[in-house]
Amino acid sequence: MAEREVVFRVHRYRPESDRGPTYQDYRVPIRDDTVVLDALNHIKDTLDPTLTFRWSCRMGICGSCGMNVNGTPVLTCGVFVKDLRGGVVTVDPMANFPVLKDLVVEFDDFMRKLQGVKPFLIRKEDAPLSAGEYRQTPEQVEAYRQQSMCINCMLCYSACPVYSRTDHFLGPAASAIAYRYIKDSRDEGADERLGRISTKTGIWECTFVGECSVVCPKDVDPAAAIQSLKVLASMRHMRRILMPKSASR
Amino acid sequence: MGVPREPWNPGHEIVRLEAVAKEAEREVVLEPMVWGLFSLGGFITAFLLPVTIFFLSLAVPLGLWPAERIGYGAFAARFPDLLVRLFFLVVIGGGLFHGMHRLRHILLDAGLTRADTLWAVLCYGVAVFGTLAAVYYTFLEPTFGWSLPFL
Amino acid sequence: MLPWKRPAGWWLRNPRYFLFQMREVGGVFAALYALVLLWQLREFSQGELAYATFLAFMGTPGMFVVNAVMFAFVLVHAITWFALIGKAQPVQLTKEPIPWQKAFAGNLVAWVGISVVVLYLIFGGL
Amino acid sequence: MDRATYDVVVVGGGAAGLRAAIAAAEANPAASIAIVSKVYPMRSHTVSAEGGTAAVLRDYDSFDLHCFDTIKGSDYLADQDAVEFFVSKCPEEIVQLEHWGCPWSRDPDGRVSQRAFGGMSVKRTVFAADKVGFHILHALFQTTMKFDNIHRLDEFFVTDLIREGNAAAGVTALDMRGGELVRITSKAVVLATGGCGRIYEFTTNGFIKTGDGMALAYRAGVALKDMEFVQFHPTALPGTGILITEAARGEGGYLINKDGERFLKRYVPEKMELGPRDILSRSIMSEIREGRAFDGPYGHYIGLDLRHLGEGTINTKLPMVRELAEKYVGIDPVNELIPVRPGQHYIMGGVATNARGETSVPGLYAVGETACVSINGANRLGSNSLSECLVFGTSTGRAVAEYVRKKDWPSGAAAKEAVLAEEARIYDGFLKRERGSETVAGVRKEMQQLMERDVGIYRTEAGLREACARLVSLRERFAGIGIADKERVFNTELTTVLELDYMLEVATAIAHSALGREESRGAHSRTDFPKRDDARFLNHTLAFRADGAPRIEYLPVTITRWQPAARVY
Repeated sequence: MAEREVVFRVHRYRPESDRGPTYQDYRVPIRDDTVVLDALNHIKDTLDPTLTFRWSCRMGICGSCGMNVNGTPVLTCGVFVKDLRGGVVTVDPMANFPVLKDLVVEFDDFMRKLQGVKPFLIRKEDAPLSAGEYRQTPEQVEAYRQQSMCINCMLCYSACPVYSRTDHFLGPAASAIAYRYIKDSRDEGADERLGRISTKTGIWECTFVGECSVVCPKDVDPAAAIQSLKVLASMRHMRRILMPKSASR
Repeated sequence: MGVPREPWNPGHEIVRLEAVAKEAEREVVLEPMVWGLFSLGGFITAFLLPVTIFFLSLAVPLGLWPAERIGYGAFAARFPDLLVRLFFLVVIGGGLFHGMHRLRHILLDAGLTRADTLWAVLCYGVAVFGTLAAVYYTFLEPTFGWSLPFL
Repeated sequence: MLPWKRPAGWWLRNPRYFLFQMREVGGVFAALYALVLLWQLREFSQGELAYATFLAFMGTPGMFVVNAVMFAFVLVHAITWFALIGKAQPVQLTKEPIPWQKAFAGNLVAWVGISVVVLYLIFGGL
Repeated sequence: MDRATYDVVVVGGGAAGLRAAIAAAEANPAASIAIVSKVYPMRSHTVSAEGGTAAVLRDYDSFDLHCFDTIKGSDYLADQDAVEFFVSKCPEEIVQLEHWGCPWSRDPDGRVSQRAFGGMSVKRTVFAADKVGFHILHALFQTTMKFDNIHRLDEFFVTDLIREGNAAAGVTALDMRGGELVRITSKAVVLATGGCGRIYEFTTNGFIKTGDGMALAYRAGVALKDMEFVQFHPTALPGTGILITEAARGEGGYLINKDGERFLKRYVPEKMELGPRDILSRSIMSEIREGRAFDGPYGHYIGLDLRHLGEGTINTKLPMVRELAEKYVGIDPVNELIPVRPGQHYIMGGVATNARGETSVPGLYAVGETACVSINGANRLGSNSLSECLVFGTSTGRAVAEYVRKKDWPSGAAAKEAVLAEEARIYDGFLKRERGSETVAGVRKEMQQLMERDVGIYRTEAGLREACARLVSLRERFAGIGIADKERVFNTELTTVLELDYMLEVATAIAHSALGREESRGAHSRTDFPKRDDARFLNHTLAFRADGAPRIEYLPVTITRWQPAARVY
């Protein structure tokens, strides 16, 4: 396979010595099957061991290696350098998060929000294990399968212009996961969760830009999930106004 | 954004469920309603407004229709029809609630987030006032003695 | 830890953000035209002369351009709306979810049909 | 030098660690439990497991059959009492995960589906399409959020165990984000850091699998058991080492050489593509050696053929296989062969424990791939490892919850000393080193190539002696590694050096264990001793850390009802 050199313009930020971010250029040999993460590892292993980024599975499932490449949030393990336009490849940390160092961001904010939507089955009564599994048909699995694919890679938050201005917005992934549990036929926590997401820190800020669904590497379609949640939350709200007695069921 | 790091506190990432539950108690009242109206308005404007603009404002100058089709006489002939009046009410109300909700979010998107309450009052105020005015002109305006058929 | 600042022209950075902003603006034009309609009703209620003056004003070339622009934006709104409602289906009516392209096509057909009905019933036939 | 105190510290946030944490939190609600992981738990490598998890759920199946398959698969090196315990507990773990929301694939009647897997006599493998590990990990991780007494310390890199008297009393760790070296005092420590696949050059394992927990226990004087048994998965993508799940064959895929022939008929005619992994990997190597493999930019490979399954089956049962093939090699398995070759996948050996996860150090537990109970013996059957994480995660969590109920708090004196010693070792020792003559990437690469060549699928005495000797010289060169990054916050250069330190430790145990076992059994294949030798080696290898070479001891295998027999498929 033929090799050629490509310039990588990489965001650097060293919290203990830098006042602000800078860019550093590296020339990296590229083959047809080199992905952006390979290039970063080449830099780390042979050119500059101080370059800092997260990665692990390099098969698009662990969600560690999300970065903004040429301005677009991607999993760097899944983007071939040959498919990128322009001579220089710019690598930034994901947008909308505090930067810890170089390409590493902090997203404890998401972890709090995830916990907030109660991402686990809620049952009025747990059946004993001896009773066996809860029955669920393949169609019932299909109802929430798409939203159950979220790998928490945070690309959607990086792409979301609403999150970038309103950090109390629940955001795409956490909403999609809430929807995943609401649509699960085994779950009985829909009312609780809809109450949670129908707050100031919930979903109402979303203007359906839709970019979260465009960048999602697992086709979770959080944008659609949020719209569906809005419909469900509005219906629940109307029900509570019209039938205050039955609303607390 | 950019919350300064707390002093080292193991487990500080964990939000206690009670705290989350407390937060969840404060459900918003306005948002589901205005969003519902925005949504409904979106359907109304998408399906009904293009043909309305075309008929009332573009077809005549383009020479597709004679001017009298939108003249006073034609309008006065159609307007007593309940369906026509309802149509105008729905298009005006839907357009206002839809468009004003979007205007509010455009203002927020432009970075004017601090004045959100002001924008909300202004935008939804215009929508409510405009819709009430539409009710007045379609059903209550006395000049021609229009009234609700059952009044 | 650097706080992230969104660049002011964020919505010009990629074509999808731009289309989103156009869609949002399209909605605002719907509200503007609603106000025009309201004005029209008001002038109508003032009698034949006031209504004629209104129509004359709306017929000027300048207002024609304004109306044409409003029409264009409302069209953008309508078409993006038809595309979006297919993507966000909270209620699944059929066994298999409908792909959004099909829903979009269905909406367009319905839109044309409804427009014809409106022309006939509201604006007095063709 | 901050500190924190918990009843239990679980090191590692994969399936085994999370399951142990939940079991401990349920069994002892008064106990505080910390999950200390060098990555966010949902990044743990459990996420990459694809095919499924085994359990006896149907009438056509039985505990005895699952036991027998597992024991035969292990080439009779598994402890049969442990296997019986394991098999009996699998079903309730499947149901438990189901109750926690895991989206298992279902039969039309709403029951959990099962598929065929290598070495299993019947359809026994529960699955969630082909993202089983992903769904298990996220279901467990999200379920931990229910528990007030489970705390998470995300991105804390554990550097050492703290001991008080003989017992475990916590860990020292690098808070990667804060850049501090901290002490975490506890009554008990559970090691659940997964395997050590990154010791090898061509592996399906993620970058984080560096044998940390094994090395920590090994340094604390606990034996590493059966480390010579390293599993090579038959089907990994050349170049990247991305795993193509065994479920691809379970659902009916073929392995094809360049003549278009299903060559397994010459090696495992009864089982064909559903033979055990060790035999399949060696069969592929034979095809390559005899010139019947395809030739590609990353060396020889053979073809995995799914074309006859049809697009429908591929999309519903193997969506991730299709996604990986399309995204990473540009091949659509609906129309084309997927190129595959064997790659390091799993290590049967690990920290010597019993079925309650207990090691020889009081208060120190190990579970999952880190541990060796042992149920996998010389070769693990596909889909037994996720079940292993769940079953022994539960038993270990309950055992540790019981232990901390009776155990007094450590005084903390040892912890203070330990953290000072670690600061000296890491900050003064490693971080202050100027650019040395060696780089961490250079030494790591040499170790990986060495292990691949001499301690890989086939082994000889000469190669193993060479490997043992060169690991000593690599250890010397390790001392010459310089560190360019002097910052304490998120210093991944520093942590990769610490990881390499762990890997060299574990690699040494693997090489010496392999040298001692002069027979071929399961995944351990000595060309100079091609036969299984029950007379000498129906024993577990125990490797103890010692000055110079590790001290090797042997421990008899526990046999209950299944007498060793020839292993023919």
